[in-house]
Amino acid sequence: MSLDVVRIKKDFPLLSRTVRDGKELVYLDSGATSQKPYQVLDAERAFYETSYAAVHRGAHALAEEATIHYEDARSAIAGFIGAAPSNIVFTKNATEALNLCAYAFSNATSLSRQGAGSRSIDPRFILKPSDSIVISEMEHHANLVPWQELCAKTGATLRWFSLDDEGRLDLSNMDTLIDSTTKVVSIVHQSNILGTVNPVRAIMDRAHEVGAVGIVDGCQSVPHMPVDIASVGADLLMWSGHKMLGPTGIGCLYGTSEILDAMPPFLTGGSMIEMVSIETSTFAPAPQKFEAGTPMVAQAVGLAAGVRYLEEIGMDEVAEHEAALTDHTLSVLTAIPGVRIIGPSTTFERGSTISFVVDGLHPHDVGQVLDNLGVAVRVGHHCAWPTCRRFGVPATTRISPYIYNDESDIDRAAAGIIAAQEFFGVAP
Amino acid sequence: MSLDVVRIKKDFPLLSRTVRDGKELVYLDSGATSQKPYQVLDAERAFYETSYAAVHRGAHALAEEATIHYEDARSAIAGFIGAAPSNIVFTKNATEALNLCAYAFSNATSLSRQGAGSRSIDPRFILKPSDSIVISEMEHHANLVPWQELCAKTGATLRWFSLDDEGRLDLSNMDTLIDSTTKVVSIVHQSNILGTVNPVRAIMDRAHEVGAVGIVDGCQSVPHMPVDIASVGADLLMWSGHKMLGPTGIGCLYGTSEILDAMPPFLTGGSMIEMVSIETSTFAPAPQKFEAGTPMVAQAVGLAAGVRYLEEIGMDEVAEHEAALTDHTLSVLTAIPGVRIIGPSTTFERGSTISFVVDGLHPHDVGQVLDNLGVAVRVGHHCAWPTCRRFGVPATTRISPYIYNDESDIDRAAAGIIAAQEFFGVAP
Amino acid sequence: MNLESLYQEIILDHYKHPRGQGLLDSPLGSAHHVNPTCGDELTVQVGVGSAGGLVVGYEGQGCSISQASASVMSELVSGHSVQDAETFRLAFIEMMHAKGTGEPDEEVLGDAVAFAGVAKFPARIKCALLGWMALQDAEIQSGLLTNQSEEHSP
Amino acid sequence: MNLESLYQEIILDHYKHPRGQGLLDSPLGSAHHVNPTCGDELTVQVGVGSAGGLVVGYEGQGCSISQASASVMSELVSGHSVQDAETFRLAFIEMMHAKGTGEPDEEVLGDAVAFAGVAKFPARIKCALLGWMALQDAEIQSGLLTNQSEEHSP
Ligand SMILES: Cc1ncc(COP(=O)(O)O)c(C=O)c1O
Ligand SMILES: Cc1ncc(COP(=O)(O)O)c(C=O)c1O
Repeated sequence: MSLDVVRIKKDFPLLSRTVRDGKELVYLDSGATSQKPYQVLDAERAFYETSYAAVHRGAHALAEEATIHYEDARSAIAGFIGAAPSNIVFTKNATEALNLCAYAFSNATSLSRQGAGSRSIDPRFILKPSDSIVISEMEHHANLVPWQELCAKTGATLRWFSLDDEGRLDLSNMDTLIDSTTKVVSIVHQSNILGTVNPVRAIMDRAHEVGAVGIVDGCQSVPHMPVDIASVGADLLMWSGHKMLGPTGIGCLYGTSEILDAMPPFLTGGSMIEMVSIETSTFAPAPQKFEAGTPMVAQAVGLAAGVRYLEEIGMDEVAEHEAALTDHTLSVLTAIPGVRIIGPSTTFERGSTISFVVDGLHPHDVGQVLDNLGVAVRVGHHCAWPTCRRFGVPATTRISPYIYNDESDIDRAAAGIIAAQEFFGVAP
Repeated sequence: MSLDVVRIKKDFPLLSRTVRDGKELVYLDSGATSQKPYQVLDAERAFYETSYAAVHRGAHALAEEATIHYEDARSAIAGFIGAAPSNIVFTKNATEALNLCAYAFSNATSLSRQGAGSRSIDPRFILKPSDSIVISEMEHHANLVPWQELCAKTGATLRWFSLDDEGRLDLSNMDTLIDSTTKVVSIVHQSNILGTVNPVRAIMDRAHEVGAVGIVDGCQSVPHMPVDIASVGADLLMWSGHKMLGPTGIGCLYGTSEILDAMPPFLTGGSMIEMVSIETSTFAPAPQKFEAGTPMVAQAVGLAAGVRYLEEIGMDEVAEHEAALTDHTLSVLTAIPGVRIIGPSTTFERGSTISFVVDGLHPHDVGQVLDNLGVAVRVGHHCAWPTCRRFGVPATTRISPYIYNDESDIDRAAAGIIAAQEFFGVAP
Repeated sequence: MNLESLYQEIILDHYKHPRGQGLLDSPLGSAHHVNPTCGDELTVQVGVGSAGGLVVGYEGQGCSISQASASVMSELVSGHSVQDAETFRLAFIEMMHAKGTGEPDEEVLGDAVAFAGVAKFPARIKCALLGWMALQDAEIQSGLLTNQSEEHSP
Repeated sequence: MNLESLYQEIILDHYKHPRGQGLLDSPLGSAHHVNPTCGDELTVQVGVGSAGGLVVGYEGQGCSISQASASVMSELVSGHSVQDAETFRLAFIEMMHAKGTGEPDEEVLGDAVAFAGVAKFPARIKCALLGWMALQDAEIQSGLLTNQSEEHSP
């Protein structure tokens, strides 16, 4: 493995702690959220201690400094995916970013039904009952429930790509699924439960063929592989800071200038306006248009430090490291009798989040035995309940490593699974 | 003055820095955002370093600890205004909380127009073109633009209390302004530009008489005075963490159990659901219903430390300290020829944010001279543009002190104003 | 805190050999509950037997704790009055929130005291309560229990 | 960084004695710009004089920087061609983004070089640019300038 995991681990204060009466911690739940290196914590704290003030409003020295820090953070984060700063909107998490997208459609539809007055509403965002929205059966609830709500508000129909037994999208009917009625196609880049990496470029291209807005949920791709926004081909792409070494409370939305201009605002209030009278208002250009209220300034500064940390390692190296770990995990897991992988069984177009079930054991019980040995994994439906239903399981156990994990961590998880089988007397 | 400002100041690392070539910093912009004591920074950092994980989802030891920290923070913050933890929803800022309220109405209206299916939509949230929404002429844009947008989406009419020359609400027409057509009354507790403290109880009572939902914007009251939610009488009240020693990226929404149950969700996705299939979902009870996605966990922990810091001082003492500072500020400002206060001229029912204009000088220029002397104040329309229009000024200069300021800080600001008059040759 | 303190022998036994599983022919009330964090599902049904005591049926899927707890619940409650069932339920809830302190009343709870250790694992408390909460809803649905006596489960 | 580096004599002079203030009788194009942070407002109008050069009028309220900058702009641009005005505008924008480094071209900018110090006060850059941006819009509106040549102001 090319990463110096021992050295990297030293940057993460939490990873040196013990759990459950002195057991060394093995953290394999980075698909849910990552731990933070001191470089991120230091950057955030230094900002509060030296340059903190309200941004984009004040004219005093501190306010100027704070604004520079905030906008420099935006540039660094934009650069990470090859975007321009003005194409990045900060949200509180990826879920808010996905809702921002869905609300562009419901707001445009309501405004136009009411008669929008002098405001011009881009017709691409106005939905009719005959319109359709296309997602997939492997979406996180964050890329599912907002679209269900949008359909309930507008009468549009939700459609989805189904999955094959390996956990890959069935693309055979793409051209009928995405048709002239389709206004939005929103697809996860890498599944947070199956690990599948989807051919998003082809799907975005098809979306554009029919004039639909193309959205990619990058929550599990941006932290784990080099993502170049130009080659993804999405109009909108979002991800969360907390899964890529950053603080909680910050998410990022990339949008093309064209689409951000066309979208009506979502949250309204201070800092996103151009002119305000008590009767009516006009709005600032993006990204400001989408950043109402006091933003997550310190969190942006922290996330920028996280981005720099990852760039110093190199995203190619991160991806390579994870591919090697995935390979190792798949082989040790499949070597345990009674363990079944839910998701692709090879490293081909798959990431490092690996779900599995153990015959005769409920994931909660597997997780509990692992936890008792100091191994932190996630159990449950991983906010992808429809995916669980597709595979006929109520839940799975999920291992999701990151840059601070190595093969020995995986081996401890594997030993824990065997211990669970023994404890419950279900070893085949 | 009862507060030991010298001791308090030592807790705020930033306040010991200098600006503009070695000038001692006088920070008088707490109405925009407050500085942070090391107790808050320490609490947040310690959380990341020892107990960080995803909350409400994981079953491992770290996830349990993180969840306990998060929910303990909610309890501490709820207790600060005398509320129960389940009545507090965390948002990214107060602006999001106000939008959450406004979207309850637009979502309910869209869902019911579309035919809500099996979902029951509380009729209080369904708006018709004959309905009205009541605010005031002293609202922050965050409590104005979301209601303008709601009116544009539903056809409802926006009404407002006007202001007298002292900057107080004209309540003489309250019973006709708030009438049987009124569905929402949303009023600021303490104005962020005028400093006026409004008789919110009487206004909320009138709102309830006509069956309207009563909302109070507590952004400038909760950080500065004891606020007991029961005596405010609001159905919903929100404020921001960053103005009361807390981190950026967290706001709080209080709602009665009854109203939170009745409101449809706003952001949807993970952690706010009960059951999800690919076709339809049901939602968890509040507060979870309103907290989609990974929440601002570290920020909640930080804000709870801020709340404890303020409680140790005592909110009565904070209010008393600010009243004394207000008194002092009003007298030194009115003693300068050419200075005019915009807002109440006495401490009676007014807080410590004090706006003024200087004859012959634009606020930007006043602020620049003050900044050059190390004094940080806010200049502009303070996101209350209609209020500025009401007083016939494009902008004001605003002094807004907090617990770490004393009379000498005010005196330095006053000296700066005189210096500005001299620099521009406009001293009367 | 070790595994055995959570997974008592009695719990594992009820998990492997659940008592009283199955639905009723003509229930008076029925409730379907889920644990939204893990997707566990449980249906609990109630009726009144010839001797006037409660009859309880259940069916579902879930982890050892939720399955065993439903089994113990059905065994404990069956044949008892609605009032007794309330006493058991409240005692069980109290035990769950005791954070492992306090001595649960074996007189009242019988086999259910085996779940005392669950209180030390916050993420599992919901699992242990699933059957009890569904029981309450089924009783309310049947009209045997009125809504007033509903307890708030945090 | 001192006050004088921002408020050059020339700036204060233009602020107190603005040149060419007032609106045109029959403008070819007109643009109203605001600075959303402070509420400053400015209307700039353009026309073409008998000699073929630009005629500029303006009216508004604002701080010393925005008012003086509009005054200097009108003086500099009036009587010149649209192409010349573009040269001035681009040079002015470049100076604003130079963060106080680089030597502004006095040949081109004349009195406007006095605004070089503004570049060191990011919050005031918008004030100094207000008139220039409104000029550009007024020119586009009048058809004298085509949209393509529009420059993005960060
Ligand atoms: C009265 C009032 N309401 C609302 C807000 C908006 O708060 P935030 O920017 O934290 O969302 C503020 C502060 O800017 C305020 O002072
Ligand atoms: C694929 C995917 N989409 C969306 C989300 C939602 O992210 P967040 O909870 O940070 O809003 C997650 C993570 O939980 C995810 O893995």
